[in-house]
Amino acid sequence: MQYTLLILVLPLLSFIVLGLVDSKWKPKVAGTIGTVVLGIITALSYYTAWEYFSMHRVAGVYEKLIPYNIEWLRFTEFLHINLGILLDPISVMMLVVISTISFMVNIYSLSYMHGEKGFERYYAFLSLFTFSMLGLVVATNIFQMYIFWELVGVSSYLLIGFYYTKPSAVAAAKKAFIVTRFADMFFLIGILILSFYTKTFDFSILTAEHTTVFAGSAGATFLGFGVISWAMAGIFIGGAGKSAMFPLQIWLPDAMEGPTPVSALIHAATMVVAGVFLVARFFPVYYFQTPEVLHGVAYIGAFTALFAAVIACVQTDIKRVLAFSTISQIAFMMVALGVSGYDGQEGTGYMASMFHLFTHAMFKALLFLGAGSVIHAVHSNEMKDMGGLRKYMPITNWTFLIACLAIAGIPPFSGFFSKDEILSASYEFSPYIGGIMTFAAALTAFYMFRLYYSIFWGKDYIIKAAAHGHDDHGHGHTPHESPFAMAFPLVFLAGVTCVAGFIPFGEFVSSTGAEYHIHINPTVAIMSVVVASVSIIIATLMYRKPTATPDKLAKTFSGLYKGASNRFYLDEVYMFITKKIIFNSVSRPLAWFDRHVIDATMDGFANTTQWVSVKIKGFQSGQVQQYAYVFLLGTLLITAIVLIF
Amino acid sequence: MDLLNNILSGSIPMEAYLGVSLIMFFAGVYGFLSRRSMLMILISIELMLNAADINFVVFNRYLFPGHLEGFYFALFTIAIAACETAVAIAIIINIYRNLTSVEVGNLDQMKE
Amino acid sequence: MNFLSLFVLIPALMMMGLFVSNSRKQIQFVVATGASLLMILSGIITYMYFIERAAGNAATMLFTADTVWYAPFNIHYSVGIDGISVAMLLLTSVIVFTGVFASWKIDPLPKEFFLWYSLLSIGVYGFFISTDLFTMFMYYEIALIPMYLLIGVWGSGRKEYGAMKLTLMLMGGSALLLVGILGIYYGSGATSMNILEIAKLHIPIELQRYFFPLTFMGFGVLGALFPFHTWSPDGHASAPTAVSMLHAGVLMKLGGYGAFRVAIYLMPDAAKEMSWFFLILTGISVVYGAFAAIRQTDLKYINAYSSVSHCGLVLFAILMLNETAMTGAILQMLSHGLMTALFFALIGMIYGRTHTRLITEMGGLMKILPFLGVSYVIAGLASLGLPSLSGFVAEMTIFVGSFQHTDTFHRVLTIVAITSIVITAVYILRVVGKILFGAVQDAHHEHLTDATWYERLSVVTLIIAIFAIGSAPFWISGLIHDSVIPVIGQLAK
Amino acid sequence: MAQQIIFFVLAAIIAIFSILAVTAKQIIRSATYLLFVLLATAGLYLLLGYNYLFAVQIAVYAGGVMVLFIFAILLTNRPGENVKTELPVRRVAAGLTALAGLAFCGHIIYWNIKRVGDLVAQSDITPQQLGHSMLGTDKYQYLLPFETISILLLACIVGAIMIARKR
Repeated sequence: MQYTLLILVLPLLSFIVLGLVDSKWKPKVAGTIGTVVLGIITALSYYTAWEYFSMHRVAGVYEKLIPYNIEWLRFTEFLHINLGILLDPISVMMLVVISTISFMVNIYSLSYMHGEKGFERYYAFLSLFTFSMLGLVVATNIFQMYIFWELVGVSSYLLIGFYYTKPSAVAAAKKAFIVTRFADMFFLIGILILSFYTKTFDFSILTAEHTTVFAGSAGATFLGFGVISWAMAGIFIGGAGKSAMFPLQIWLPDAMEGPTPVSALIHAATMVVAGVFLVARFFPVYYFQTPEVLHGVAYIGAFTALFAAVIACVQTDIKRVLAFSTISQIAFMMVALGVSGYDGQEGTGYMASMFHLFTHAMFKALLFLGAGSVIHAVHSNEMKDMGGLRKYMPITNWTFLIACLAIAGIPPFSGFFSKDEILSASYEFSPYIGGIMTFAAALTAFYMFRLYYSIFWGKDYIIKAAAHGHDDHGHGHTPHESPFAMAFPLVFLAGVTCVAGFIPFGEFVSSTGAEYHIHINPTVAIMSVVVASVSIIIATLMYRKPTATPDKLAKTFSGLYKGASNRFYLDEVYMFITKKIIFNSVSRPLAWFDRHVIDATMDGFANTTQWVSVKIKGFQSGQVQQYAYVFLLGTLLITAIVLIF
Repeated sequence: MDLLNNILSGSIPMEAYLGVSLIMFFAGVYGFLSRRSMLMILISIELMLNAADINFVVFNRYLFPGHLEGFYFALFTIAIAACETAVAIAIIINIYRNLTSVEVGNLDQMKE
Repeated sequence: MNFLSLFVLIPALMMMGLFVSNSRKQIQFVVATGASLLMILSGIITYMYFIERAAGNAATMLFTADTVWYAPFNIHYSVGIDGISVAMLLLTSVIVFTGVFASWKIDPLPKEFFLWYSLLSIGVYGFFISTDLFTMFMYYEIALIPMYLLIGVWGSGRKEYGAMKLTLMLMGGSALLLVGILGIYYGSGATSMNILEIAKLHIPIELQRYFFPLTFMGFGVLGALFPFHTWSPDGHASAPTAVSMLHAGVLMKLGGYGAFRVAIYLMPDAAKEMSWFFLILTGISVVYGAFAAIRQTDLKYINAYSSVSHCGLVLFAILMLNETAMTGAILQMLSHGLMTALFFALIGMIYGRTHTRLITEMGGLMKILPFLGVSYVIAGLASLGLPSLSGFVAEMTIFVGSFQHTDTFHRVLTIVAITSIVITAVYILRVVGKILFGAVQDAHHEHLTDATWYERLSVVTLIIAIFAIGSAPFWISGLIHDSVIPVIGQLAK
Repeated sequence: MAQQIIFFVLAAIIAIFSILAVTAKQIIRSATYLLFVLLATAGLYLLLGYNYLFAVQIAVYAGGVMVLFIFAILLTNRPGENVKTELPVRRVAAGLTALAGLAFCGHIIYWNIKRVGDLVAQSDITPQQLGHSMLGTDKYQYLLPFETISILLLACIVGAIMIARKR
C-alpha cells in the first residue's frame, strides 16, 4: 500500500505551494487547489480503507501494516524517531473521518470564506492542518505522534487566530496554544519516562499484547506510584489537553473565535479527538500495565461529560453551546475507553468509543457547518438574534434537526447506536458512572433542542431584528438559504449521519482487532431513548414558543445558573493563576530580582572598582608639592624602619 | 669657658659642616612643601642643591683628602643647577604669560 | 599553510579590501564577496569532511596542521576540525553572511563598521579551527575587543553602558579562563598546548577540582550561565543588528563549545564529580531566563533572556555527560544560533522602521509588514520548538538524552528544564500577539514599507537553514554524534 | 681659633638666612636671603681649602643664577599685588615633615660623631692639577662628565630660548 504516502505528501505540497504564493494567485485558484487536493486524499483514504478492511484477517485480527518507516533522527541505539505510516483499524478509520470532514469543510469554505482577506492563507493552513492530523493518526511511534501533535496545535493556533486583527481571536489562539502546550509538556514527560524504561518509542512494540518491554520497569516507583503509571498519566494529560478534558477544557470554547468551518474541522471533529485516539492507541498499555490510570480516565471523563453538559444548557452563543457539547461528547468517548475491558465482549467500551468518535465527527461537523450557515445568514452568534429561521433556510433546518436527533441519541440516527454502546459499557463498569452518563445524555438532548428551537423556531427573526433595531449591519435583508457549496456538505453529512449507525462497526474496529458483534442492550437502549425523548419534550415545551419557563427556572436555580453561564468561573481561576500568580508573583519579582539583585551585584563590582579608582586617582593630583610630600614621607618612613630594625 | 675653649681649639669637626648643610637642606624642604609660588620652590631647590654640594665637598675633604671626586661632583652640580634654573625660569615665565600666575596650584591640567 | 587558515585569511583580506575601498558600493562589494566566499568555503569544508570520514579516517581531528609560533611556552598555531567544528563553522558562515546583508545600509562609518566586523569574524573562526589552547584563547580575546567598539559606536540606547558591561564581564570570564588554561597546561605536564596532546595525559584529580570550575565558569560567562548572564540583556539591547546576530548567534556558542572542548574533554574526572552543581545553575538559567523574558517589554530584552534560557539548555545538556544529550547540546547551539540571529535581524529591521522596540507601542504589524511578520512568527515557532524547525530537534535530543541518565536527580532536573517549553510558548506568543496581531497601534506605522531585497536575502537564508536542520536533522546529527564520541571515551576512561 | 670663629659666623649666617629665605613673605627678599646663604657657602668652601670652588660658587651662583632670579621675579611680580599667605595647615604639615627629617638626619649624624676621620692637612690644589684632571681620560680624570655637562649646557641654552621666546 505504497500509495498511502501520497495521503501525507499531497496536503504538505499543497500547503507549501499555497503558503509560498500567498496572495499572488487569485483566491479561486487557491481554493480550488486546496479542495481538489483534499478530494484526491479523500478518494485515496476511502480506497485505503476499502483495501485494508477487505484484506484477509490473520489469526482473526487485521494486520498492522507499516508501508513506510524511515529513521529521521537517532538518539541512542534503541531510541530513534522514525517517520512512517502505520495502518491498523483505528488509523484507517481516522483517515476516513479526517479526510471526509476536511474535504467537506474545504468545499464549504469556498463559499463561506468567499471574499475574506487571506483566503489563500486560509487554505494553506487548512492543508497544513490536514497534513498534520493525518500524520498524527498514521504515526508509527509515539515521537512521530508527538511531532504531528505539535504541528496540529500550531495549525489550530494559526486558524483560530485567522482574523488576526481581532484581539479576542488573538487571545483565544494564544490561550488554546498555551493550554495545550502545557498539557503537551506532560505528554513529553510521559514519553520520556516511558521510553526510559521500555527503551523504545515504537507503537508496535509497546502495544503488542505479550510485550516484555515493561519488564525493566517492574517495581520501579516514584513518590509511591509505579513509574509507568506516571508515564501513562502524563500521556493522558497530554491527550486531555487536546481533547479539552476537565480541567484543561478552558481553551475550547474560546477557540470558537476562529472561522466556523475551522471550528467544525478542528474543534469538533478531528483535532479534539486526538486525545481519545491517543488513549485508544495506548489502550493495551493502559489496560495491562496501569489499570488505575485507565479508571482515572473514566472518572475524569464522566465528570467532564456532566460538567460540560450543564454549562451547555445555559450558554447563549450558539457556537459555544456546540463547543461545550463537543467537550461533553468527547468525554463520553473517554469514559468509554476508561471503562472498557480488553477481550471480546468486554471490549465494548473501546469499540463504542471509536464508533462514537466516528459518528460524532460526522454529526458534530454537520452541526457546526449548519451553525456556520446560520451565522452566515444572520451575521450573529447570539441566540437572541435568531428565531424562526426554518422558513428561510429549509436545508439547514432539516440537516440541523437530523444532527440534533443523532446527538440526542434517537434511533435510527447514528448517535443512538454509538452512545448506547457507551452507556451499556458504563453500566457494566459501575452503575454510578452509568447513571452520570445517562444524565449527561439527557442534558445533551435538552440543550441541543434548546439550541435547535432557539434558532429555527420561536419568534421570527425579522420581527426580532426590527424590534431590536438591528438594521444597521445588513440585518435588514431576509435571510436566505446558503449557496450550493455550503449546502452540499450539509446534505452529505446528514446522509452519513442517517446511515452510519448501521455500519457494523465492531467488525472493523475493536480492542483486540478481532471481530466484534454489536449487541444492543435492550434495557439500556430503551431507557436512553426514553430519557432522551423526555428531555426533548421538555425542551420543546420550554423553547418552541417563547415562554416564561426558562427565566423562571433560571431564577429558581440562580446560583447554578449563574455559575454555569460563567462556566463555573474556571476561566477566572486560570486567569488568577496565570496573571496574578505566575505573571505578577513569579515573573515580575524574578525580573526585578534579575535587575536589582543579580545585575546590581555585577554593577556593584564595577562601581566598587570605579569608586576605589576615583579615590586612588586623588593621589595623582598633578600637584608637584604633594608628590614631593608623599615622597618625603615615604623616605622618612623607610628610614625609620631601617633605623628601628 | 672650658667648653668654649674646647670648641674653639683644634680643627672644625665634620659634624659641624654636616649640621649646617642639614639645616639648609631642610629649610629647602620646608620651602618646597609650603610655598605656592614656583619661584619660591625654585629657590628652595637651590637651597637643597647647595646643601648637597656642601656635603660632597666636606666628605671629600675629610674622608678622602687628595682625591677630587666630591669636588668635581659639587662643581658639576653647580653647573647643572645653573642650567636647571635657566630652563625652569624660562618655563615659569612662559606659564606666567599664559596664566598670569606662578602658583603651582593652578598647574594640575597635566593629570587629565 | 593549511587551508583551514583560509577562514582567518579571508576576513583579513576583507579588512585589507575595506582599507582601500572608498565608496559604499565598494565596501558592500568587498564584504558581500568575502562573506559569500566564507559561505562557499564552509560548504566545501563540510563536503570534504564527509568525504574524508566516508573514506574511513577515524582520527579525532581532521585536516590538522601545526606551526610553532612561540617556542618558549610551546605555543603552536595548530588547527584541525571535527564534526562539531564543521557544524560551528557552517553556522558562523551563515550568520556572518546574513549579518552583512542585515547591516547593508549601516550608518554612519560603514567602512569602520565592517572592519571591526571582519575582525570579529576572524576571532570567531579562529576559535573554532584552533586546537591549541593558547591560540584558542587568543582568538577568543580577538573576538571580544571589536565587540566593545561595535556596540559603543554603532549601538543604540545606553550603548556605552552596555558595551562596557558586556566587555568587562566577558573579560572577567576570560581571566578565569586563562587561569584554567594555564592550570591545565602545567597540571598535565604537557609539552604542548595542543588539546589532543593534553587529552592523552592525565591531570591529577586534585588539580582538576580547582581548574574545572574555573574553566567551566570562564566559558560559562560567555554562555550566559546564571548568575553571570546579566551582560546579555544590556549588551544585546544596545548592540547594532549585525553584532547582536553574530554575538548571540555565534559568540555565545563559544562558551558552550569551549566548555565542551576544553573543560570536559580535558578534565573529565572533575566534570563527573562536579557536574551536579553546575547542572543546578544551568537548570536555573533555563527556567529563570524564560520567566524573566515574560515580563520584559523591550523586544531585544525578551530575546536576550530567551537566549539565556536556551543557552542554559546547551550547558545543561553538556553537563549531562552522555552522548545523546551532548549531541543535543551542539544541535541546540546551531539551532539557537540560527533562530536568535533571525530574531535579532528581524527586530533590527522592525526597529529600523518603527523606531521603537517596546511591544506596548506596536501592534498589527502583520498587516503592514507581512514579510517581516511571517518571518517573525516562523522565528517564534522555531524558538518554541515546533517540529520541522530546528528548535524541536535540538530540544528533543537534549531532553531524551538527559532523561537517559540513570540517576533520578538528573531526570528530575530534566523535567524541571522541560517546563521551560511552556514558558517559552507564553512569552513568544505574547510578543507575536502584541506586535503583529491586533489593531495598528500607531498611525505612523501605517505607511511603513516591507523588507527590501537585502533584508529578504538575509532573512530567507536563515529561515532556510532553520528548516534544513529541522526537517532533515539526520545528516547534521550524525556529523555531530561521531565527534562527541571521543569526549565520551575520555569520560569513560 | 680665627678659623673656628669664621666658621661659626658663616654657619650662623647660613642657618638663619636659609630659614628666612623660605619663610619671607616677599620673593625679592627671599632671593636676597638666598644670596647671603650662597655667599656664606662660598665662604665655607674657602674654609675647606677649595679656592676654585669658591670662585665658581661666587661667579655662577651668586652672580649668574641670582641675576636670573632677580629678572624672573621682576618679570612675574606685579607691583602692588598682595602676596598670598600660605594655609597654616600646609605650613604646619611642611614644617613638621621638615623637622622630622631634620631629627632623623640629625640623629644619624649625632650617632656617628667621632667615627669619622679628622681634618688632615692638604696641599693647595693648583689650577694645573685641576686642568689635568678635568680634561684627562685616566683614572680620577673627568673629561666625560665635563663634556656631558657642556652638551647639557648647550641643550639648556637652546631649550630655554625655545621655551621662553614669544610665539
